[in-house]
Amino acid sequence: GTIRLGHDVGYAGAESLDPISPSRFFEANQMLYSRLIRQGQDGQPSPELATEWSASADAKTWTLTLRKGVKFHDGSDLTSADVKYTLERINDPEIDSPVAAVLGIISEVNVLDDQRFEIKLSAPHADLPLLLMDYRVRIIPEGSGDNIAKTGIGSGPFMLEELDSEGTTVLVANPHYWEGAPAADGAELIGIPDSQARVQALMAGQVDLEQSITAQQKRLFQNNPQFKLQTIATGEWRGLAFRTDMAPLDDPRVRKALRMVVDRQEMMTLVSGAEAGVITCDHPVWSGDQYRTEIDCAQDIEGAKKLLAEAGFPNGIEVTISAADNEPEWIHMIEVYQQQAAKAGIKVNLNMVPSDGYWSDVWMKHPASASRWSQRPADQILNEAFRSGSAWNETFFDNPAFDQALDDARSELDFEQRKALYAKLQTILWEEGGELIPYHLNQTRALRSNVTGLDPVEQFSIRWHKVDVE
Amino acid sequence: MSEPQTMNMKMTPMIEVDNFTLGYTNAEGRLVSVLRNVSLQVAPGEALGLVGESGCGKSTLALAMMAFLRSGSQVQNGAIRFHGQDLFALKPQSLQSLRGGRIGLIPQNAGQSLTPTLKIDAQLYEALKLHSGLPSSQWRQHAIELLQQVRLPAPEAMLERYPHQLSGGQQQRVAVAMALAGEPELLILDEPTTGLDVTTQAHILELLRTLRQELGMAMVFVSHDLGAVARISDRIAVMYAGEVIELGSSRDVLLEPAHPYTRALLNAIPRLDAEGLPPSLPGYPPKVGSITQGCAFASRCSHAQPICSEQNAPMMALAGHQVRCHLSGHLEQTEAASNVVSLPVQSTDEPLLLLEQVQISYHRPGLIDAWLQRPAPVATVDGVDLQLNRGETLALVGESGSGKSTIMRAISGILPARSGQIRLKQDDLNQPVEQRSKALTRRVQMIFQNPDASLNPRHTVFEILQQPLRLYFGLNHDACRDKAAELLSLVRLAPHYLDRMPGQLSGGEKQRVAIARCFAGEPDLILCDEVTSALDVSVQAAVLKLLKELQQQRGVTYLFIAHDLAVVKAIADQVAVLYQGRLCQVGPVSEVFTGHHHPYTRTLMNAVLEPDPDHQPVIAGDDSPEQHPPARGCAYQRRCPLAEPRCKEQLPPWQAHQGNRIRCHLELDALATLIDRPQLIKAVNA
Amino acid sequence: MLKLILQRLAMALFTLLTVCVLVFSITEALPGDVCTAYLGRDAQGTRLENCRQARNLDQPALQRFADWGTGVLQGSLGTSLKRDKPINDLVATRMRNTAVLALGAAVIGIPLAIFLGVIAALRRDRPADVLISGGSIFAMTIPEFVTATVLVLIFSIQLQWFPAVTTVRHNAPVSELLPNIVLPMITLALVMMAHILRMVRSAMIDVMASDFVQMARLKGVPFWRIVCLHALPSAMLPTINIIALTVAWLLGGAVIIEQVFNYPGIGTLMIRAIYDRDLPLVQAIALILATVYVLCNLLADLSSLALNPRLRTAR
Amino acid sequence: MTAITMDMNTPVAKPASRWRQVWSNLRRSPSGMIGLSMLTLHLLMALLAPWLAPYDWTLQDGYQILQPPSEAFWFGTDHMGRDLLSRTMMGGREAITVTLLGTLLAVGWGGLVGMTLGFVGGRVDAWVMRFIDALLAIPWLLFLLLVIALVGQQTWTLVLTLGFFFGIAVVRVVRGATLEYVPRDFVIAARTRGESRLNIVVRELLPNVLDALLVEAAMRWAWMLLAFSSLSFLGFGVVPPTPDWGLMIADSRGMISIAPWAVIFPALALSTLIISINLTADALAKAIGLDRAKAPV
Ligand SMILES: Nc1ncnc2c1ncn2[C@@H]1O[C@H](COP(=O)(O)OP(=O)(O)OP(=O)(O)O)[C@@H](O)[C@H]1O
Ligand SMILES: Nc1ncnc2c1ncn2[C@@H]1O[C@H](COP(=O)(O)OP(=O)(O)OP(=O)(O)O)[C@@H](O)[C@H]1O
Ligand SMILES: [Mg+2]
Ligand SMILES: [Mg+2]
Ligand code: NI
Repeated sequence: GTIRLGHDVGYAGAESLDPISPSRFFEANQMLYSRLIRQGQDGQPSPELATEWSASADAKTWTLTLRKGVKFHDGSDLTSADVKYTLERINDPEIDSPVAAVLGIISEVNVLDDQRFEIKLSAPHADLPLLLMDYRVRIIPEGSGDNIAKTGIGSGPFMLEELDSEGTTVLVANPHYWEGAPAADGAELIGIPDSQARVQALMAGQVDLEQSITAQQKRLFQNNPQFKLQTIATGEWRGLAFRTDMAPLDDPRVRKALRMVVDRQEMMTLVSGAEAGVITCDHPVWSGDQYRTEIDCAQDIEGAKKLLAEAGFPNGIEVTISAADNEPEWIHMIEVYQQQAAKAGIKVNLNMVPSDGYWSDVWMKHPASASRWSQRPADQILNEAFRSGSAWNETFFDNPAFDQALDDARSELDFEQRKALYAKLQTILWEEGGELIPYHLNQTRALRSNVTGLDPVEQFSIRWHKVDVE
Repeated sequence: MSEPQTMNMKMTPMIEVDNFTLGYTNAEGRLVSVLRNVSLQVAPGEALGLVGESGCGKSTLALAMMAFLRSGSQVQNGAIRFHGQDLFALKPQSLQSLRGGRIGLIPQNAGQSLTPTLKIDAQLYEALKLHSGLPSSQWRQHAIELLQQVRLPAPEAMLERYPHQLSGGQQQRVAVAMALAGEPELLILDEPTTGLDVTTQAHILELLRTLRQELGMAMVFVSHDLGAVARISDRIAVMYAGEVIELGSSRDVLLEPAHPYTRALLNAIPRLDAEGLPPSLPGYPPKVGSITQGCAFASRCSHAQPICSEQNAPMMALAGHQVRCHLSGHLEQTEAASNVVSLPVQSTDEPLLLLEQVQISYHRPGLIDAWLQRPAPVATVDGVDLQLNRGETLALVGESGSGKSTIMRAISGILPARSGQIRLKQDDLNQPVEQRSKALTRRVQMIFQNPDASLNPRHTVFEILQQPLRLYFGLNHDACRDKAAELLSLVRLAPHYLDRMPGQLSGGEKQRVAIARCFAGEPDLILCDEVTSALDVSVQAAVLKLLKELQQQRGVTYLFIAHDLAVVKAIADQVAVLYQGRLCQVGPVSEVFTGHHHPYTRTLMNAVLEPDPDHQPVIAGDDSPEQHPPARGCAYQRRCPLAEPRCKEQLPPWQAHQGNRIRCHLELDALATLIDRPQLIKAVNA
Repeated sequence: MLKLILQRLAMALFTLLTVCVLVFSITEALPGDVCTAYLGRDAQGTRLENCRQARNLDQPALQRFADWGTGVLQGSLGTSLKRDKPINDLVATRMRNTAVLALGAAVIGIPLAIFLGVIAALRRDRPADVLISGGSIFAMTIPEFVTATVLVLIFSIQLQWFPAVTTVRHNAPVSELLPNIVLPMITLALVMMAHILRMVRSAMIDVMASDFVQMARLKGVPFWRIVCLHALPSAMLPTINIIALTVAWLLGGAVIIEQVFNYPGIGTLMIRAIYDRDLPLVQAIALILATVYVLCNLLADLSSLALNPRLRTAR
Repeated sequence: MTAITMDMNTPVAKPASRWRQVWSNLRRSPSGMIGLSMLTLHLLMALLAPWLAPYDWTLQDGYQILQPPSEAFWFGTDHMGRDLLSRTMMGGREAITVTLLGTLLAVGWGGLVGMTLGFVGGRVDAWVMRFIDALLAIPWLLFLLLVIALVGQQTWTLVLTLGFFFGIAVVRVVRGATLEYVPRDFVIAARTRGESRLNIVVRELLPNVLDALLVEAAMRWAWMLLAFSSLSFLGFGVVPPTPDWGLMIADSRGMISIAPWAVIFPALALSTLIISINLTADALAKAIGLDRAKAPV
């Protein structure tokens, strides 16, 4: 059969099949293209196009071997040259892709032969495979950059027939897919911007699958034999970012107090549902990540009051958080936070701002704002969001010890030691950080019962060639 | 119509109203009687006139004769029988074929009674289809015949028109034609000529008379105008407050009225052949439902006895007619002549208002007109020269659309004259009202035709009177109140009227308030635009008398617009006759009415109807109104029976005779002789 | 007559020009531009500058307005800043879809509304009228997203008669659109009908009380002939303009219906364009919808001209 | 007896004031009374809800999510475990405040401008009306969204925005109503008397246009409530956690098949309010003697 999926037309018709474009059409891209390395069922890097990889002793040079006999949709063979082209294109300043922020440490890619190539880094990195696992690092044929956005020629299980991101994008099965011909005949990606409309489409049998539904929507499908639900832990979170460079939040005690008052389980229950995610203590490393550390962060009203008093605010403080309705959870989260913080004498105000222009005019500008991050490996997220001077350091966190530990962790080749370093980083954030990250979200996927072959894994790990609709 | 004929027909009544009482549920939810114990009969071929003041139930009765009840009303008692058949017992089906078939209706306002979205032919064909049984192939032919019968010019062209493309008189004729399409035995006419021009009215009445002679239909003719009724009817029924109070042959009722009300009504009508103001009928008719006992007229009757307000008066037979009065037969004969009010004229020779070569136009050239250099259309009013002395009354007469109101607008400054001079003594009245000084606006005041429209319906009488007092004299609230009460007493209204809204006043009272407001400014000149046309005759006489008295007390000057020559004769010192915005004749009343006439003045005078069965109006050949004044020559050239070629080319000269100025090419003497030749109705105007 | 039409056209052009200037000024004054909206978190530094340069946003506002205006005069509505496609193509299919929806709703709704309005007027204050009028008030007061949601629940999810949302290619042929259109059309028709019905009802009551209807009765014209031939044309006169305004008004606000049903119409495009700060697109849509409004009015004027001989024929 | 004495002696009770008259007319219309009492109820509720609400309307309870109506929660609970009865009671406050103030503003400025235009006439009138036409030609939602994006969505900016926008249509209607009176004799009388323009507008025209204005206000109010709920639906209206019917409906509409109460009660509250306004407006128009078609714009 044909797999019918809804998607939110996030880029309003400007969806691009170029995997590294800022407006990448990832729902299509994951079916059209393949990565070098993908996430295995255990969350560890596992082979996709690359079958083997190894690092030099200083972790600055990596050598990878490509799978044999992989063909692109146009029939050409996949070789090291294509990989070199793809990786270099990512870092091309002309193209200015946001993915360069991930793979910027690659200084050089050398073709060794058709199947083998080496990657040289500008600084040591022990976890390069994790970076290559990024969902945007998809291999395209050499020289295809100028029209890849329209052709969608990759080596994935499906081939493009018609691109119409606001309407229906039609894909057909790639009979020459390296893992074997897909079970389904094709796929249709249907643009439905409104999330409630997507759910209704699923209920009315117009799509087969909805990737993420809210906790409340789960009830719609729970006792219905026509549907199945899958819940997958992910690294996605919604948080509240307080700027650490502005009084009174420049005092770490105040920051900690602000975060200690939260009853995370209650917040999760109310905002997203009782089993909607995994409690997290204000660090961004998610439960599936090998470097995750568990901390105890139960609600402590008395402790928070004490800290505030020490910091010179015995009568409590008032904070104003700016948010828009880009993410429905934000408002709910702040509403819950208002209620919880009040117990410790913290008055939380919600400053509702227009949703458009939010990222340019509010986020990282107002003293406190709501934020959202998708799943990233520990190293990537810690660097992107908390290193001083980083472009997206939304809390303006500036802690030399933290930055040092980040560098150390990257170049540490021993896994256990590396893990200890990452644990330290997470503890620093719990003690001193400026961001409230109450929990990492589970993704709940609803699908019709006649969909087969879909494993309960996060969406970038789905093996689309196995999926079929009866 | 000769008397014996009428008598014969009484044996077999065609329609019989038998002790008929009709009520409607009023605003308070009470059932009140609009018609009370009405009994009437109409024989085949007979014409019955139904007269009475506004609101006395004439239309209600007329509609009931077609078994039509207005919403909210119901039959309380009695019956109406058509050829012995109770109309209200008929099935809808048979009623439908009766209405518009054997009983036809000609409504008051044909303009509003013709469906505006259908062409004349469609409406005529519909009537033919429903009531004539003719095959559709003959409809057109028959429709043309009908239009010819009502003497409409160019019937084929008329068929293609929409109602709004016809003049009021033509619309009325179409309505007649439509009623004739069903070949009715009985024609009900509800004020078919009210609202029409004097001349048009005379034409329509003449048409109805001839039709009746030709077709021998019975008619019920409803009107408040005794003059019109006198022209048409064999018998007259006078109604008052829902009752028939006098019923008899036209001659008896008009010449020897028996009921005090009928007498008073007849007395209140101004006549061309009488001097001075007619006496007014005091008071107002009772409100519907307020009379439960006694004679409805008792409170206004100068002969009332105690019995009048205690017992209902029975219908009593008198020689030749019936009267509903306790005192019938005991009253002396008419005292008409003795009652005429005559007030001395107090005019001075001091000129107050001066109009010189005044030209007025509504046309405002737009940008496009200026750009294309389009010539402006002929001015609506042109070449008006008038002089009015302090304390005098000048009447402007003319048919509808002749520019009477337009001149008044120019004087009041709403529509400044395009050229010429208008002066109030030394002061310039050429500038628009917005630029005049307060003192000047105070000196010129206006009274309007329709008191309903000239009083702000949302103000109390006090607020209405307060406005000029505050504006001109800056009086405070209390002073205003005193002064306002004073003004009300001036117009004979009690001070408690101060808190009423216009909606709670009768027509005459409203007009009095309007007059009081006008006098609040202590003006020199008052412009009266048809101030009595909207009022009943009885009220009209009272208002005229009031105006005259006020003029004497205050020495004000009136510019008085009217189309009723009898009214003009009663009130004015000077008369100016206007046709198509051009003066035809100006002079003292006595001269204009008895001396030489301009042909148009003569036409107007001939068309006047008198409440006298022997009076016959003489009708000019053509009554079709004109669209624009002619660009050259005499204004009256197109309708003048005496027109000569030079009338089309040259503007006629003014000729004067004893202060009576006439604008005509013909010599005055020639006018006097030529004009008396009888003018006949042209059968069909081509 | 010709002068009248020319005059109306000149006025329409002036109106449209004013609309463009107004919308341009407001969008220009809005915080943020297409690049900040588009790049979101990436809207920083050279990336932002490049983006702005590529879209001529660095040019003075007047210049851009003039460019856009010249384009419009040459028949091109410009290029969408966000999608980088010619607006003509984008808008054409969307407009077609909305037109299909609106026409469908109008074709069902207007005659039905007129019919029910007439019935209600003739049965004034009797059960039929109370039912119809009450129903229409109720239909008027329910926000369209509630109506839409209920319809979807019943007809798509429970009965599965019609699709809950539209899932066709946005340039699909009309025949493919048709089954999708049923529910949005019913929703739109419901809202529209309620208004028109009430207007027809009160106009009809007035006309039925008029002199010429009374006269027609007194001429013995059968009841239904009076209603259809004598009264209805006059009753339609005051309603036509209001019907046109209603239709235009609803088209401008059909956004919510389109959003709930995922209908690829012009309304959802409009909302997106505002979110995206896609100024030429906002402008173009405003211009088009304003034109529709003006055309609806013009059409109404012409229909009243056809219905009202007073306007059509000089005396 | 003469006319004069007759007039003096007729006993007249001090006539009922016009508004008393209107009120007594209104009292006779059953639908109007139903509407009016429903409206009063809604207004009282909006006024007193904070004291009447059985629960704190922001209190979230993770154990009471989407409970059906029960003895404890008469209207059930929403997806955050909040008491829907309390929220429904509170949900009209913001909407009513904003739209009522907006209506007053709209009728105020629209009425004044409309009357002045109607009276002044000429070029000024023609040009301003062209501008008003252009404003009306902009799709209303586009206009509102743009302006709200421009000025933000605080209560007072919403009032200003809605008041301005809905006033545009009022201008047209009131101008039309005024034009009916301008050629009337009483206005001409005031002009020839030499009254100032302001005086004519305020003293002569306003009392007459007031009826139309009143009915207009009621109708605009109903429309504005609907528009406001549409804005809330699109996320441009009320700021949470303030409860609002439009927002509540939008939030729960996906749940309608499993938790219909979360949609039905706020929807019912909203539509009973609008119905009551409509019924009142209709009856009022009739009581005033103005049974006229509703103008949508
Ligand atoms: N629904 C109604 N049905 C019947 N009569 C009514 C109704 N409403 C009011 N009336 C009253 O009935 C009375 C008679 O009205 P009718 O029209 O018959 O008078 P009329 O003599 O024809 O007056 P006019 O000369 O003004 O035409 C009036 O006082 C009128 O106010
Ligand atoms: N506002 C106007 N614009 C253009 N022409 C007008 C206007 N008012 C009146 N006219 C025209 O001017 C002419 C004179 O009208 P006017 O009102 O002065 O007549 P009138 O003698 O007062 O008639 P009536 O007896 O009907 O009141 C008529 O032909 C009329 O059509
Ligand atoms: Mg009458
Ligand atoms: Mg006049
Ligand atoms: Ni007496």
